[in-house]
Amino acid sequence: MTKNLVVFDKIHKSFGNFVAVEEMNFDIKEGEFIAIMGPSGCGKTTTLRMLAGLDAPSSGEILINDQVMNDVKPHERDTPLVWQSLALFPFLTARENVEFGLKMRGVEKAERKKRALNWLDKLGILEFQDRDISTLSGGQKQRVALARSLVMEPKMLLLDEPLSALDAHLVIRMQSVLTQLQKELGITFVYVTHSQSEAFAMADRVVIMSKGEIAQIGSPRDIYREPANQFVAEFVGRNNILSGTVESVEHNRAKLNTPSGDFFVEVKAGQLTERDSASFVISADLVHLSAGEPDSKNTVACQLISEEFVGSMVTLFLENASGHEFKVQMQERELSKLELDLAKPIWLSWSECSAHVLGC
Amino acid sequence: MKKDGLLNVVLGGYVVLVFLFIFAPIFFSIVFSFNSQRFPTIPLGEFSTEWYVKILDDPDILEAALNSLIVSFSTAILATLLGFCTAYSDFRYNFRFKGPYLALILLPPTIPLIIMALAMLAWFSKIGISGQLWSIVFAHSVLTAPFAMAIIRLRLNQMDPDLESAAWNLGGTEWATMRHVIFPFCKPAIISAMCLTAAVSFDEFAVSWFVSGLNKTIPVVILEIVQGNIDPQVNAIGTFVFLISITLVVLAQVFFIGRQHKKSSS
Amino acid sequence: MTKPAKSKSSLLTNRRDFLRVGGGAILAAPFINKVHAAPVEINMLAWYGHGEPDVVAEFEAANNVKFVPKYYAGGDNMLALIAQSPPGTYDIILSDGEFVQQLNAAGYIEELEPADYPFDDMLHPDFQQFPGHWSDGKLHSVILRGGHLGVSYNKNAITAEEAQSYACFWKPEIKGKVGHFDWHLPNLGMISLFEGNAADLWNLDDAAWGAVQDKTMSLREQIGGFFDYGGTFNSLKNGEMQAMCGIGDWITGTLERDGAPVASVIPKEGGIQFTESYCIGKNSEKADIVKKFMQYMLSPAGQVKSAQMAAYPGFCVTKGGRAALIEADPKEAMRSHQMDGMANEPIALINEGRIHYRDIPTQQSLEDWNDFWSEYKNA
Amino acid sequence: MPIIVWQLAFFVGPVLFMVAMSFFLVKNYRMTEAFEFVNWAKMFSKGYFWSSYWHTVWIATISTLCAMCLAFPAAFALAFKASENTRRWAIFFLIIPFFTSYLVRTFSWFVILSESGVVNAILGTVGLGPYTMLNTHIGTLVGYMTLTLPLVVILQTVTMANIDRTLIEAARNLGCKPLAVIWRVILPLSKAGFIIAAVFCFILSFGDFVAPFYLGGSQEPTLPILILDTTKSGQQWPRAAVIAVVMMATLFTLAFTAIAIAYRKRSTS
Repeated sequence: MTKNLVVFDKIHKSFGNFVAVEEMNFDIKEGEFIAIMGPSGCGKTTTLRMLAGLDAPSSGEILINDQVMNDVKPHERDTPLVWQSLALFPFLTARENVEFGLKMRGVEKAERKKRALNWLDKLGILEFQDRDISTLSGGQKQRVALARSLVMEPKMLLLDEPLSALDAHLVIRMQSVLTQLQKELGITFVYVTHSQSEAFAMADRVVIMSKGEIAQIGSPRDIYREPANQFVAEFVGRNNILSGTVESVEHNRAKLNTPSGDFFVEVKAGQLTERDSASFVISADLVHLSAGEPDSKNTVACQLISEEFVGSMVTLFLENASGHEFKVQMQERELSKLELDLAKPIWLSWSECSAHVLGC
Repeated sequence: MKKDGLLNVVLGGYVVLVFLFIFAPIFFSIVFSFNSQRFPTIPLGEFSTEWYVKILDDPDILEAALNSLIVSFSTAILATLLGFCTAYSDFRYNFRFKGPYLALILLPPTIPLIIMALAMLAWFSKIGISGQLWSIVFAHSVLTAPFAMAIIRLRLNQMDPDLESAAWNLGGTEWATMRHVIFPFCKPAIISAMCLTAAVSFDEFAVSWFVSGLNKTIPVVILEIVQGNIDPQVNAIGTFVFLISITLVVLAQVFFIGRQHKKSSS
Repeated sequence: MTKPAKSKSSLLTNRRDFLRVGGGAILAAPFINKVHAAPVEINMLAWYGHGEPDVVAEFEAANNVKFVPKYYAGGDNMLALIAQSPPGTYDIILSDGEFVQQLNAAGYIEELEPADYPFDDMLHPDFQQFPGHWSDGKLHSVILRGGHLGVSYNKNAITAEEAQSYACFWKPEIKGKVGHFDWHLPNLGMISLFEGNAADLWNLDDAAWGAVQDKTMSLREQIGGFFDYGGTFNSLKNGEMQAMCGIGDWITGTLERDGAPVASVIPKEGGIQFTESYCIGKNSEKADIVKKFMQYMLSPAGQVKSAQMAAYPGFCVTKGGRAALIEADPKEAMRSHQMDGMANEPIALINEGRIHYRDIPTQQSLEDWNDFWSEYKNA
Repeated sequence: MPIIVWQLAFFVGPVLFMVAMSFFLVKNYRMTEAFEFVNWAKMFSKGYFWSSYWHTVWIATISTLCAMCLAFPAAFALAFKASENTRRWAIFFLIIPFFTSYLVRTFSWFVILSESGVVNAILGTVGLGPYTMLNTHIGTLVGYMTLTLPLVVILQTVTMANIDRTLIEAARNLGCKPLAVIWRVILPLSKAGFIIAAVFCFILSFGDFVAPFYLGGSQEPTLPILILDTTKSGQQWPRAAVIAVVMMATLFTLAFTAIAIAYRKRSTS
């Protein structure tokens, strides 16, 4: 395993009575692309700002390269940040913006210019070097902001929802620009976002935060398939969550009584015992549909409520007799192959190994 | 529709009347400055540049003009500095007693100048700094700082608060950030503020008259001529003052409003 | 104690007042010193106009000197300015006659050599021995000029006969057209004269003071405004005011020269005189050249300059001066009645006892007069 | 904070010292520090002080009403009828007078309004006049308008120009007649701005000595003239301070009341 670049050790941060970050412990490895994700107000930006030294932790320690950073001033750190607002200096040209950090570090003029032009070139905006910031397009500004941070040749780049102001198609382009850059440079990216797709598309590891606490840390796949708790399960999207009481546990297999019926799930040894309340989650894309009642366990009869098409994918929203909502996601092509009569009841089913029991 | 058109004409005419009222005294003062009569009446006397020759020949008036320039220039710098610091601390920090603190800066214009003049001369005499050019500068800086503060504060409002953090983040110390980010950003407002405070100071007479001692400024000379040996030199001086002030206002306008206009239209 | 330029000060005075209040205030050495170079500079402290080119330019050119005037606006203003400046700041001081005594008592002025000045040539014995100019047989000041205050009026509204009495201010036709010079002393002094107090005009018992107040109040509805020097000038010139109480030839004379139909006369009840005198500042390093200047101003040529002074006129005090004025500028001499045997000839008026040197109230305090004046204005 | 020290030294210091000075005594033309109420007792017992006070309040109120009413149609036209560009230029021209000498402008009125002046010359050609305007309340008011009208027009224009146009359109759409729009929509929305304009107008008129002195002939002296008169007569600075403190108290009371009204939230009734 590569070494830890950053360590958050029992970090706590509050603004007056408001607790922004509650005792947080996690590490960032050298060279990884880590995304911090969560709904607005979950403390993700505060975490990033503490890393940059713009906010000071109320208690606990932040270590970068094994060095305690709590009292290091922002300008003494090597943690350039790409801002949500971009925060480009409107009174400077594109190139002057890129040179700014070098100027602050006392790099001499010719060298500054050389390095700035190099980065503007790398990001494909060399021709705009002498333009006023206000005359650039959103994507161009984005690249200036990136260049401005990267020209500092940092070990770690912080990004605070940098793509949130861009059009959808530009977001996809920039995502690939960012991942490529990160691979090429081999530096650590700490990327804050509220967008699941951005985080999952780019990050090696994702930190999900909720109300100032870390809800789960893991690879995008882990988080998607094995959400640690209900919050994560709900936050990452198209999941069906069922809660009930454990009736029996046999051979890593538990039977749950829920208002929608009885279901079997795979459990690890000792994870659940009888009469526990428990929830489990089935990803919407792991649910099968059939017109007649399938010959298996874990089935529910539902009525279709609505459908939603995104490109070739379709999501069906269904409801069973007890009023619980289910989501099913599949390729539109597959759906039409099933030749369902959407007006009649539809049967849902899933294999017990695709169900994932949530922690409490 | 037709009624609306008539209304517009009437309103337009009214606006012209208001402007006539406002500009009549300025216009006539320029006219009188070229009039040969010592006490201008209608009909006017002959065209004459006598009064201009007189003021340009008068070392007292030239001295006063020099004093005025020194005072208004120093005031502009001091008041703008004060205004900038207040505006910035209001923008950046939150602290207890911020209300009273801001009131301290912003209240002076609500007190009549004659009262400020009285109070300032009394106080300055008490602490032993009255009767010098600097006394006027101190007094004016207090009186005009609120204008500077207002202009600069408006400009800071337009600034992305992340800009400052961004500069720190890129290795700028607090001072470097001030110098390379805040100042450049506020530059148009700072120049406007300097022009406006200079112009206000250049025209202020009540406080100058009280605290200046023997160091007269131009408005004090005007006041003394109006009070004393009245003659159209006043108009000639007034015309000069008008030109200087107008230049300053236009500069302020070009730098502030003009700048914004360009930004918003691009 | 009426005096032109003092009156002109009206609003000005408060600045000076405060300079005095702030006793410790150090006035910067006159800033102007740096502006002019080459010639020897002579610092002059005077009423407005006395250091202007029309008076001093000729002397300056002939002697390669430069006058640096500081104008004050009242006798106590003058004292304050001297007190607040380092000794020797002012080389020449033009003072009101009655303030010389105080200048001398405070040690602000040098002793003069009587033989240097043309005392034999004075038009009136009072001018040779003016009160306060001499003490213990030593001379400290020489009188330069003077002026009289009486009825000032517009010839189109008031006839010369009517102007022979202060009663003309009550003339019904000029209701709302009578102005006051906004200072209580000359105004109340005139009313006191009108009340028949004559030589006792400043020395009023309660009854007489009450009568003066009543008489003044009866004038209130005639009054169209209260003016400082500039306002007095302007409103007489443009006809806003047809008569003015509290002034004299020092204002109407200037207007007359400009062609306005105005005049001042000393009415039968009597008038008030202001007097202006030169002193040499204590420890002046330029006493010699200042002495030369004073001799020049008392010479016939200088007296003409003084009489013709643009700021405000004043009559000549020497016989030689008067003769020179009659020759050089008969028009001004005529206008100001400075020809022997003319009606209202200033020296004759003094001899007739119709002129009273100015003073302050003796039985009341100045404050009482002031308060009454404020009430009067608000009535 | 150096700013606080600065303001304390050069703003609070003078004002407090003036308050203190109102308790000083004057002996032999010299001010001596003391704590006596004689100046207050003296001023408050004088009829002329109170008549000056009420006269000043009265004429400043008239001045405020005049300025607000005279400015409104012009501001209305500039705010709603003029283009953005015209408005910018208009405001620019309205700023100019602030930077020309008020004294010179007053002196100019002196000549314009006199009986042989411009206005009477024009009226004379149609057989009217001459009218006496100087040394009357008309003269004083003309002076006050010179001082305040540009500011009031600017403040009113800016206030009204900032009103959301859709609110006016909505009112028209709901059947509101034009005059009713002014009364029921525009004025309520401009309340704060208008009150501030009025307060400034009042403060300027209340504290100005130039207009009532030079154009009003000191007929019924206002408080600022009384201050000047008091300072020049017998070193009565403490009494001038009494007048000044009374003026400040009046203005502060007025300003705070007005601001409270301007920003009062409607109670939920």
